[in-house]
Amino acid sequence: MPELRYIRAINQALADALEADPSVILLGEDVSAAGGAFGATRGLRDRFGAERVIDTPISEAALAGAAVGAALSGLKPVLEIMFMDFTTLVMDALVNQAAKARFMFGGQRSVPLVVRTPHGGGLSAGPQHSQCLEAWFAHVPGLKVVCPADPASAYGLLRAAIADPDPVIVVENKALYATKAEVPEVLEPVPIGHAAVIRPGRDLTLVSYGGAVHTCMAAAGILANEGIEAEVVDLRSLQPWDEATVMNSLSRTHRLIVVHEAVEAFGIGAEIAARMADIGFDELDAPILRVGAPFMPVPFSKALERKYLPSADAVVQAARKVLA
Amino acid sequence: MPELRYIRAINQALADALEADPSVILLGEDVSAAGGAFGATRGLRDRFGAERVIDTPISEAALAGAAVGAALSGLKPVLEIMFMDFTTLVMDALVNQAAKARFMFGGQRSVPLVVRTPHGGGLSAGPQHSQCLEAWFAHVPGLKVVCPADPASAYGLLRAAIADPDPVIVVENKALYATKAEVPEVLEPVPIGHAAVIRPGRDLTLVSYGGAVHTCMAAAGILANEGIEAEVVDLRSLQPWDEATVMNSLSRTHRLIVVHEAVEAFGIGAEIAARMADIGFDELDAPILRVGAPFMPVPFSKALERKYLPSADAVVQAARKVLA
Amino acid sequence: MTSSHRAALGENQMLKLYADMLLIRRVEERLGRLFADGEVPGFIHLSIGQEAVPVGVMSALTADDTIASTHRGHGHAIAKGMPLDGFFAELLGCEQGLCRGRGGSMHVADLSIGMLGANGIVGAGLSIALGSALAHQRLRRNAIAVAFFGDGALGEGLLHECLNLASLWRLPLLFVCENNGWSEFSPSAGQITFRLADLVPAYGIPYVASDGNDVVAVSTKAADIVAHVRREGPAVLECFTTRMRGHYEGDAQKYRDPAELEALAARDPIRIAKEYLRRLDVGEERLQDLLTDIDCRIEAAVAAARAGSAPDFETAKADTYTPVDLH
Amino acid sequence: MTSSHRAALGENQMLKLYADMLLIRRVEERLGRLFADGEVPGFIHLSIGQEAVPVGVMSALTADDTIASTHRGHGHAIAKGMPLDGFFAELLGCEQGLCRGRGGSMHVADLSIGMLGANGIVGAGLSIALGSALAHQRLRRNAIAVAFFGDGALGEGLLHECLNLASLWRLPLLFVCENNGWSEFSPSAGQITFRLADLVPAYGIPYVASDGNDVVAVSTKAADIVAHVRREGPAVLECFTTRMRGHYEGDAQKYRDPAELEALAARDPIRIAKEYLRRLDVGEERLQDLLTDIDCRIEAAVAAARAGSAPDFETAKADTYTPVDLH
Ligand SMILES: Cc1ncc(C[n+]2csc(CCOP(=O)(O)OP(=O)(O)O)c2C)c(N)n1
Ligand SMILES: Cc1ncc(C[n+]2csc(CCOP(=O)(O)OP(=O)(O)O)c2C)c(N)n1
Ligand SMILES: [Mg+2]
Ligand SMILES: [Mg+2]
Repeated sequence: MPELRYIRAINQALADALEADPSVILLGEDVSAAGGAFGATRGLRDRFGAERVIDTPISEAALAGAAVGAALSGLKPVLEIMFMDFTTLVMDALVNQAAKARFMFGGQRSVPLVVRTPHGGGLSAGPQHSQCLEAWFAHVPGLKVVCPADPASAYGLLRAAIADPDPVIVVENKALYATKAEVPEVLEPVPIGHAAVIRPGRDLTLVSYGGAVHTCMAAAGILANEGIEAEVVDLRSLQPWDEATVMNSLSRTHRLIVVHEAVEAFGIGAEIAARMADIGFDELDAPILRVGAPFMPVPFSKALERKYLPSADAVVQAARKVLA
Repeated sequence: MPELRYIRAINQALADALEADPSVILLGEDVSAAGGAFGATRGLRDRFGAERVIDTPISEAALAGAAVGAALSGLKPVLEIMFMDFTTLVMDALVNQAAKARFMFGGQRSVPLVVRTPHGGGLSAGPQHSQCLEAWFAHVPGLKVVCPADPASAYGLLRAAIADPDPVIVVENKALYATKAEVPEVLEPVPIGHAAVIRPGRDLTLVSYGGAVHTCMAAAGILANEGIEAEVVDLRSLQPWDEATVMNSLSRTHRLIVVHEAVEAFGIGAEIAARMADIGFDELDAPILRVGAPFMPVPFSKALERKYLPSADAVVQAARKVLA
Repeated sequence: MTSSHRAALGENQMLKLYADMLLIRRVEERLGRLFADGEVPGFIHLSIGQEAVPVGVMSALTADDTIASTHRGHGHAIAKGMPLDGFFAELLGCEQGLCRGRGGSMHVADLSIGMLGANGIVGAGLSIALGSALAHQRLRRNAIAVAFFGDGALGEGLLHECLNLASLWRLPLLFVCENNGWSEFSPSAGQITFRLADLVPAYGIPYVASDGNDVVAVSTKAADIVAHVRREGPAVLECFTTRMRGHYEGDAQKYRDPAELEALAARDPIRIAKEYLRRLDVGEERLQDLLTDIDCRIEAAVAAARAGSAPDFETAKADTYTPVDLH
Repeated sequence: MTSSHRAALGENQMLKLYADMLLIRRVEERLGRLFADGEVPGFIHLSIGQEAVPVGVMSALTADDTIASTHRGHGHAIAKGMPLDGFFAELLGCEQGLCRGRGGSMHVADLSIGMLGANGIVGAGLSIALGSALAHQRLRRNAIAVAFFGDGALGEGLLHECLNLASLWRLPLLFVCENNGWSEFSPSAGQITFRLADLVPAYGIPYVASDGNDVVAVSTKAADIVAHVRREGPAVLECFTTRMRGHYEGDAQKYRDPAELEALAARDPIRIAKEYLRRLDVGEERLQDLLTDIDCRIEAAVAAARAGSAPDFETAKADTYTPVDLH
């Protein structure tokens, strides 16, 4: 199997989508001539022209609103918001317009737009360039949210998002951009709403997404050395999320830990845990634990950020706790 | 005890705060000459002058940013955002600036600002004038969030919010504005972070806030007729929230239902439930249930909105389920 | 059409403009009564006194052109051709409503005729129309998009972003400011420090002002400017008009000088249009027939709406996302 | 001060301006090396080539005046008087940093000298400065606020909202646009369709342009315009300047014409200032002494920062909110 970088998988997905559907356009700051701040759109202007790969001024709010209008008028816009922290500027367009247009217009038309945006820390990018805000979007009826953890799903989820008739927020983890993994010869869309069990195990379930999936895998490795077999579930989609796969795993392991890089309080993990504390209650042999970022802004200094980010150690400790 | 309307309690709190502290100013669209779209600021311009009760253009983003700059420079701004749905326009100022300034400047200065904003449905105000978005803010380290359910706490939480050195989002329930209740002769601040057990009961715990508190009280009344004693906890503060009081109640009743008007998925209730599924696990005799709005935009038509809003009946059914 | 249009406006054209305005007027007056009687849920913003703007602008558009509207959007919807049945049923919250009772007054939309929706967020329509214009341009349609917005929306930063983007990309986008002097309960003069006439040229965008209560003026200027937009790119049309009712129904307008309110009658767009018709020797009888016809249509739509059914909750909920079989 | 200031600028004043610019230059050059060596975490945006703007503007401000800055904020911080020790320690992520290592380059702030922070959000400083000016006005201080922003920020709607609000409330707010022609990797000419000179007068706000690489020009114009702002209300100063390095360190600037880059040397603000000093007969030796002194101070600050300690995590976390005893 060939190896592919996460960022190249995104690039490939964009290229294939542009190729497959003439109504797809890309929009964003420096996405065209410069190929994107992180290089996700490199080479696409040369292949598809500046008419479809469009550089924009720094006008996030208007661009997101324009994506809604364009989607209602026959295009499939894919908007890049350079850092997820800047989605603070596009909430109205996404939440009050994109998410609701289909519903509030009586189902007359769908809003096929995609917002791609990187979240996450680890680069000492500081408090305004590192946040994981996906829980906001998952709380909004009408939006879908996905977050790939590896190149194959980065490709597949983005293709599925662009093909989807409804607005999808594709959250990329910027610390993963440079990572590589093996991918199938032929890359395929990954259906939205389906989780993957990426490591089977009988003793406890680790549910995660994005960068934290790798933290979980590392933790599972450490635990295996102690004879503990952790099952690792990569959610891939956060809204809708794959309740059945999580429930299925829980009913075999009877122990659940949810892990993510986002702030723990009121994060994605809260919903997973709350749901399992309802429908999974009878299967639970231990408290549901969460491992997420502490309740503070993402600090700049390396020393602080290292302690801030959820670690494999923290997951291991949580695992020991639910097994105690 | 005198009776007071919820909206008058807010008005009184603003008046007393303006009286007590010359650095307090009010800002918002039509808050001054017109006295506010809901009348919260009525009469305050006459008493305190247009210099302190300030009408603004429709420029939410700049006003919220200005509140941050003003708070860093010696004022205590209280900004009214006419509908919580419009907080989509002020996320950057609140999340990237207000919430982080104290932390990211090394604790040099606090940001004493308040945003008052009404949420909630029941008025057929439609999908863009009814949303409950408090979970977004509760997820942001550096912000505090409160949501009063009655006139006394509407007064007290707002006074506490204005006195607080950190940014506080005061979420008011617009369906409560016209409601009345008895209040003490002397109104007092209500400390942020403290819940109130407003009805004791031994059989199950209903945790709620804002308008849904009354839904819970109605449900508790119905349940009492069946011999079921529900304890009702009014959270009052959502960030920080009073884990100890909820835990305390749970360890007496062993059954928990979280109720709110906001969309259930990824809402405030998810965090309460998740936390109790962790620290309260050993006390739980039944699954934790949540009663919240379904995953759809708030519909306009009365028939739809009635079914959309969490009802006392739904709470009663949930109660029967956890007691079954 | 050129500016000689005004002189040349014939009887039929004039009657059409008048009828379109009268339809909006009578629809909204009827709505006002329905609202007072408690039949319309929520709150409604009537555009009584402003009808010449939607009618004049829409007279210059084709069916393929798209519009994005505001919270005060009934006039835009009806002038663009939204069927009355679907309109009233929507305002009464029925399944038969164009939005199946989910949006109401502030969200009336009819995508089939390019009406991209009224909007509860001041200014939001600006960027939606911008995106629609981008689609027209990239898909090489001959269509244009129109963004309606009020003078209160001049305070929103989105205006600046959209003016710049429209100019940058030479989009087929017409900005139409309905300047009625009010932003809710306050004169917008106390909020806005610039005149659009001064601001817009900075972006290299042509600006045209019109008496917004004279439908002949609006339609004439709209015809010219729409032709420009279709050919060359964005433009701004500002229509100075009058809000003759409260911000929303039930607003007693205590903040308004009674003398100002009284003076509005002279500027009533329907009255001004009638004057044109009189000069064209159109008899009172024909106008009476028109009115009767319009009122009949309205009553039929109201009756149909009243006979409408409550929307089904599960159907509505399911529509939050596109059904899988439509993927 | 008036515009005769330019002629009258004496040796001491000129030396002070030069020294302030040189300090920023040397600090940033040192930072560039530290960054290349991997000693500075994150990413840093240097203002090399733009030093005349912060130094010129700050020469017209008092200690009570406040400023809000941008992602390219080192120059503003240092020119406003931020101590070097706290500055370097911050950039290296140490507890001894002015922000205790929590903010880094993009968030350097020193509230004690009215420096309200660099900012990672393009345009955000505009509204923060607006609010600071509102506080000055309402608390009847004689102070003004200054909002620095780049030409890329011209695309943000916040600019429009802030211009309108500043004009409406006659705030003591100076907008300073540092127009270096670039927005990241793109010429801002491809993004912005208006000239500030054309836009600003629409709001009834005075506009002044300056050569942003000539510190005498900037300081002279700043003196005049700051006096105006203190007396009468808002104004805009646009400084045309040059970004001599990449958008951030590590940016190879392949998108830039080498000829353009080469031509920048002639416009180097330090060089231009030196020219003034030469005309004032200030000897090379004095300049050398100045440089030595500056470099010594910098090396001392770097050494101190290197000896700094890692911030304590729990202390940082606790500082998310104001400690209760400070309530
Ligand atoms: C973003 C936003 N802010 C505030 C409001 C509340 N609001 C509704 S209409 C209105 C005034 C709008 O004035 P204008 O744009 O002139 O339109 P008009 O009502 O005069 O037609 C305001 C402030 C809103 N709906 N959206
Ligand atoms: C709201 C927002 N959008 C995008 C960015 C990414 N970004 C950082 S600097 C920059 C260009 C800014 O250009 P300009 O304002 O001219 O400042 P300069 O870098 O030239 O000093 C961009 C797009 C950001 N930080 N904030
Ligand atoms: Mg108006
Ligand atoms: Mg620039």
